[in-house]
Amino acid sequence: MNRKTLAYLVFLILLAFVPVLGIYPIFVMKIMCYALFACAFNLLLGYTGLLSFGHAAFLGTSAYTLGHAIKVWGFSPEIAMVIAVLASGLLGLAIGALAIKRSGIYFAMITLAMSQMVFFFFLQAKFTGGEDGLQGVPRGLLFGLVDLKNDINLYYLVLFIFAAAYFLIWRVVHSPFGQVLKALRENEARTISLGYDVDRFKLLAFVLSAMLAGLAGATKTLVFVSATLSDATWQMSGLVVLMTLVGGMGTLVGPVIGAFIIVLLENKVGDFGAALYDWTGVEWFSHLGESVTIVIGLIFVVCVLAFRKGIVGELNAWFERKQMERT
Amino acid sequence: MGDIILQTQGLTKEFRGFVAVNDVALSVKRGHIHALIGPNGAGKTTCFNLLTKFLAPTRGKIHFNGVDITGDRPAQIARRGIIRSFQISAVFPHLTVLENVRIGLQRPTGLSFHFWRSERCLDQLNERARQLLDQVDLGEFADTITGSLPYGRKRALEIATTLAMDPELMLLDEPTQGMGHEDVDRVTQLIKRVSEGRTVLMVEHNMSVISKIADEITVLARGSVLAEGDYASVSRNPLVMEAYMGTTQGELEGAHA
Amino acid sequence: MMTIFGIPIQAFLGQLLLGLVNGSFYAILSLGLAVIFGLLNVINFAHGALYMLGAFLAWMGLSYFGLNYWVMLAVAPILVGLFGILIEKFMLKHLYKLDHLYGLLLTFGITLILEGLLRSFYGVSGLPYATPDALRGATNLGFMILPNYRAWVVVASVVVCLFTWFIIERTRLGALLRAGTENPRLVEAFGVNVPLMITLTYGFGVALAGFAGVLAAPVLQISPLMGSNLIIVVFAVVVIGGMGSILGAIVTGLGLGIIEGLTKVFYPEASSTVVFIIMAIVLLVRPAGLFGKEK
Amino acid sequence: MNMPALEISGLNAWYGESHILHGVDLTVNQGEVVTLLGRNGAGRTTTLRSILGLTGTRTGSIRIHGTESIDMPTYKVAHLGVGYCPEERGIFASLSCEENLLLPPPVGALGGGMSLSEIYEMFPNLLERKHSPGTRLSGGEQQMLAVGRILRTGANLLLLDEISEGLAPVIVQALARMITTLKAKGYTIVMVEQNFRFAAPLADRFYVMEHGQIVEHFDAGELGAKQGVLNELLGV
Amino acid sequence: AVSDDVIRIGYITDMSGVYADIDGPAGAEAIRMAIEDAGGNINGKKIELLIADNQNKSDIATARAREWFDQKNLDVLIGGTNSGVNLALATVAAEKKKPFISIGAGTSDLTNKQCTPYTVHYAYDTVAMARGTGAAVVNDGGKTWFFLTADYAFGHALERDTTAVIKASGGEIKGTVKAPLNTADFSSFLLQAQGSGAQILGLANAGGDAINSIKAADEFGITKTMKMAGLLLFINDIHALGLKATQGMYLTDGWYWDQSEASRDWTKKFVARSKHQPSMLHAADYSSVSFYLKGVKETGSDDGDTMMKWMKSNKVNDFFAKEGYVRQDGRMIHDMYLMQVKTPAESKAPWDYYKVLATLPGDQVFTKLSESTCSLINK
Ligand SMILES: Nc1ncnc2c1ncn2[C@@H]1O[C@H](COP(=O)(O)OP(=O)(O)OP(=O)(O)O)[C@@H](O)[C@H]1O
Ligand SMILES: Nc1ncnc2c1ncn2[C@@H]1O[C@H](COP(=O)(O)OP(=O)(O)OP(=O)(O)O)[C@@H](O)[C@H]1O
Ligand SMILES: [Mg+2]
Ligand SMILES: [Mg+2]
Repeated sequence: MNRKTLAYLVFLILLAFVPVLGIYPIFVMKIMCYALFACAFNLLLGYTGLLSFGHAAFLGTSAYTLGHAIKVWGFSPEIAMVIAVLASGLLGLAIGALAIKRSGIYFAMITLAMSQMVFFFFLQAKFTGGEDGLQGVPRGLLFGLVDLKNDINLYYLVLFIFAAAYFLIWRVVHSPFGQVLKALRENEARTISLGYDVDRFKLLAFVLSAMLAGLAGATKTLVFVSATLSDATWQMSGLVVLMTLVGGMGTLVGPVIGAFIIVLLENKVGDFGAALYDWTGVEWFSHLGESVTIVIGLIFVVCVLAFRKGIVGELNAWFERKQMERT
Repeated sequence: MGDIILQTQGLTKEFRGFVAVNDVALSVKRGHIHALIGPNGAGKTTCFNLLTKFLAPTRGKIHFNGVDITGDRPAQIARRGIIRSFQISAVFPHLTVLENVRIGLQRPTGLSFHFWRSERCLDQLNERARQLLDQVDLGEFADTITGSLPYGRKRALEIATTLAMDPELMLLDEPTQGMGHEDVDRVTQLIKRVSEGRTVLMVEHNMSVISKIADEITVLARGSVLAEGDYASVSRNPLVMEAYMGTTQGELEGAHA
Repeated sequence: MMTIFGIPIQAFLGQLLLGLVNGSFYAILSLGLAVIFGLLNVINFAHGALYMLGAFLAWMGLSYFGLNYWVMLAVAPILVGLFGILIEKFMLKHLYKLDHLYGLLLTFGITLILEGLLRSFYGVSGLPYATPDALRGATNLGFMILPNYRAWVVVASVVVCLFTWFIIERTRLGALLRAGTENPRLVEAFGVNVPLMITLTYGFGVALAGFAGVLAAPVLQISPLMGSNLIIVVFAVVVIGGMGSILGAIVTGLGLGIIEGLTKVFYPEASSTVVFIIMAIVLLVRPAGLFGKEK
Repeated sequence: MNMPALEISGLNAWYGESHILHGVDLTVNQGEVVTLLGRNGAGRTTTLRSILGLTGTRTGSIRIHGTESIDMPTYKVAHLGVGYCPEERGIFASLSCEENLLLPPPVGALGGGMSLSEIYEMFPNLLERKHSPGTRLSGGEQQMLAVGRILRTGANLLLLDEISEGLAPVIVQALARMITTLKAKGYTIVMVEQNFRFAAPLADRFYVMEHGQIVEHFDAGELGAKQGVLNELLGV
Repeated sequence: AVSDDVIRIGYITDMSGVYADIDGPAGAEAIRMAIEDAGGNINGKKIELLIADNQNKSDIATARAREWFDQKNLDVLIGGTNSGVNLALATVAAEKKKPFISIGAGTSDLTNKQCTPYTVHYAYDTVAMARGTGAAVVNDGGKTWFFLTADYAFGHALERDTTAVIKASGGEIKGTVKAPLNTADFSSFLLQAQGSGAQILGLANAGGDAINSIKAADEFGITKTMKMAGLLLFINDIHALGLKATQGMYLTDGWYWDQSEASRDWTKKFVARSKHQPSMLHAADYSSVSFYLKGVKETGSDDGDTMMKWMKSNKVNDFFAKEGYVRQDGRMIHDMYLMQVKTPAESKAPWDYYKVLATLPGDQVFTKLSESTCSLINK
């Protein structure tokens, strides 16, 4: 336990030094946004056992809301941030209320369908600019003082948001509420028989997850000064499932690692391909860059078939086995 | 009427036309240990599922303390003080034994929606939890992960968790099923002990258990009530012997003569 | 001239008929999903991709081997079915013990791979597929000019749906299937090779998707993305119908096709979302779906 | 033909975590009728189910006509010539009475099996209700259906779980006659029975179970001698 | 002076998605061609090309662009397809004060609302496409129109711009129906179009939607009673649909491989190396990069402002554009062409698809400076 907190601190300090170390801050910020998104999703899948296949809806909603709030309504970033998160929270409430009427696969299908509906809304709505998206969102001054146009300032804001949200999720998981969620995931019938109105717990978890996903979306918009449809597509919903799966669902760090890997893959798969091509000489690899979806699909299949615990999960299992051997 | 805690009228459940529970009129006296027996597939578990609203009855009414609870949702039933255990052990395997019981204790505290609080605020419940665990002699296992407990212990833990809700009426589905002798005896004693000041309705196959602790017995067969009464009368009822114990003294002789 | 809701009755009938055409596709696809779900408890996300694969096979058959529409109408579903059997035998099989969600995730991954592959070979602007000569031209129904091919689509799919319904509700094989959905262990105890039965069922279910694909080839541009747009709507259809009866899947499919068609007339902007809206309403009033069985 | 039809040794079986059978040993010779007695929950049904691999994990040895079947998938076991009539009858709701009857495929080890007409002859009620959904039948009719449908398959080792339960005396007598005929035809039969009066005259040998073990074992002849034990084990 | 002695060209486009065919990998090939034809280096300064797939996601594209500018000190950015991505890239380039040449984007916002001093919009835009077709078709006798519009910003823009010129040139709009993106079956909309009794069916949509609607139109024999006008169609779309379905259709294009001797020569070379028939975008990729490199040669510098100044004060003269010039607002003005799709009979060779009906003078088809909403214009 104590070692864990220490590890977290070290990691945090490392992140704090990123700009100094000359690592490319925008890239790290992007990873943090997706990591937050994945963590939010994992709160639902990993700790409540609900597979939402429509989380992109929340990412998109807050992304657009923030953009609109700053660009059109002229709010300052922090206020816009709050508005955006609330927006996705409300959407979460609506979709959640519908979806939790069914469980398991149906839940997944319903969330998927609802998010598709949201997608079409964004596509047709005037303020989103359709396929052009919402462009050139000014980052503005945080609390009227800190100029976010400066990547470094923005970086520390994002880092703070990420750390805070991560802490919140940790807190939720280790709270009385989190206890009930755990129980609910392990044995729903028993939890009901102990007098818990599980639907209300599921809904709250859903809304929390939606708001955190929203936070990720809003932050992302600040970083890339634009909100586009791709944030709201079902492919994006699938991507976040994958991030969580790869990293290890039901673990706190898992989604972060998963996000890191997938984002890296998305940006660099071409380079990987080239490298593989040089190394193996297999012609196909050189086109890898043009077939990200195939790679993602493959990872999906492999994870589901052979690697369900995900990286962190497998590591934990491995350590436990080591423990066993020692004792 | 005051001493009847649970009463059902014409309780019926059909699955796609197949009648699992058929026009059952059950009345459980306050403070009794009431046993529900019957062959496999007689409808005992289904009855439990109806009483706790895990299944919606096709027909019939359920009264608890004179109140009609037929329309309640499962969670409401539980909050009224009707808590059940399951035929196939129902614990939370990845939680520690202590946490299992705490889930039970936690609900009335109203902390359950506080996602911003540390779970340490639940430590106040530990003392009570340990008491309950001691009651079922699980004290020394408090901090082990439940999944690794032997089966018998799990059933005991289940009872402890049920007790944590301080139920007025406990429904136990085959608490001794799949246990070795010594476990059976321990659990039997346990039920006897915890039944003080409560009412217990239990499904049980093991006659020795029933004969030891049941005040009242209802025999189900093919979904309908076959007989009711205390152990002595029920076990002497020829109908019951026919359907359940299989045969009666007299006929045993007849058979080989 | 007589009118309904402000549009001439002729046009109205025409639109109904067109809705029916799209409904036929929904029907076949949701039927396939229902059959698979019944026995495997898997929601087959790859259904859309396999529908797309069917269309592509039709095209390949024609352009590489000169096999005409009618041949491929028979061959493509078989190939898709075989492909499905491989998927079941080598992948899905290992997931039954686990949470059903993994089945969904696996088939999702397969979808991405299939789309990606076809995309990297054939691009995305899509390929044209000529209407078979026998079905060229159009018939004047008085109230509209209906291309013969569209008529054929309705006929073909209704026939296939009824055929499937007949197989499942009226034959011994179907009896085994229904029994299997109720109590697989007991059926196995009678000496029926249930695992094999499951494999074949999946094969058949996806073959239906393949068939729908071939049917769609002349109507739509054959493109790697044609499946993924459709499948989500079909999911909504399934939620609305509820995984209850075979007939339920068919009726819901056709019905929603028609509703969608009418939306295209009265409020086109909503035609892509109307199905989802209906889904929301149904969930509110009848969570188990219109034909749903479970409590 | 002197090889036992069924030979179980050291059989353990679990349902999930609950350990139900603790080392069951029993042997049934060709053409014998053997009855399993025991209190409720003693583990007799579980014994039959585990022969077909319908329980959770199982260990030990089960030889059917000499073939070791402990590791076989369920559907293969059936094809060794086993017919199973489950306690809960397992009538399929979505199938009509006749469909239910025709459902099990032939596993003809002994070849043939009864024809549909023979079966209707034995259970006239089924003929009348043949088109109504399986579970709309009365308990008794369902029981007949459950027995009838395995007679068609030509299985020659029948596992019957409480077939007499809930049936009117006339039917029970019919069943008794049926079992005698089957026995004459050379079928091997394992019955789980509560109804001692029904079982006693039919069985060649008896096994008594208690808490998942065989605690007693005797021939029809010793019935009188063993009476005391029986009263104590089964009785009140 | 040339920064760090290398001239770095970055090219970000959709390599694998819906637009991969009209630009994509072949576009990269076109740029390489331009670099080689420039000799691979300029006065000994090496020319380097960086390529990235935008996966149609702005965040991926901008992240890549920023990285290139910040770390690989990129000198010029070429934007391939996807308007959204291009708008995002324009802001990045402006922030870094480097030229951004947008090729594949249709949106006219690049040179209006969201114009920057560093953007050059090189090949075409929706306004030009719309006006070209609209005006020409009306003059050709197509007076009454019915619009089938993709129900999002892009479609609305196309419809709006076309409607304007149609009205201006004395045509009338009989009606319009808005179809959601990715509608699979357009038949119902087409029946409505037919019901309207208009002469011309204006397709204010693109890609898969355009293709599927044309296909259905052919199937329902709409083409017997109405002529179709595609407002944003590329030659690849025509190829995908085949001439049977598209014959007689009007559309506007910025370049056609068979329009001149020079074009034919270039096409031969291009097809030889890329195994891909060129669209207007491929030609523009080549032309724009050549134009830029010419500038570097003349100024001997790859400094952003120097190059912007040069590009805005010199003319483009090659097989792609005659007397083309880059306007204050960044719009590259060049002639466009009204095409009509040949009948299968008329088509002699593969990809012999178009009859060039008219040349549309650049200063008329593109947004006029007077109408432009770009802040850079000193009115
Ligand atoms: N969900 C269901 N659908 C259909 N039939 C059911 C369902 N649940 C139970 N049954 C049937 O109802 C009858 C009664 O089942 P139940 O579980 O109540 O028996 P039981 O008395 O608890 O038997 P056991 O002692 O083995 O637990 C059985 O025949 C069973 O097959
Ligand atoms: N599906 C199941 N899961 C868990 N335990 C079970 C299950 N079915 C039966 N049991 C338990 O296994 C034990 C033996 O059951 P079994 O059905 O073999 O008893 P039996 O000898 O057939 O008696 P009867 O059939 O008369 O009830 C009982 O304690 C019963 O509760
Ligand atoms: Mg039970
Ligand atoms: Mg039994």
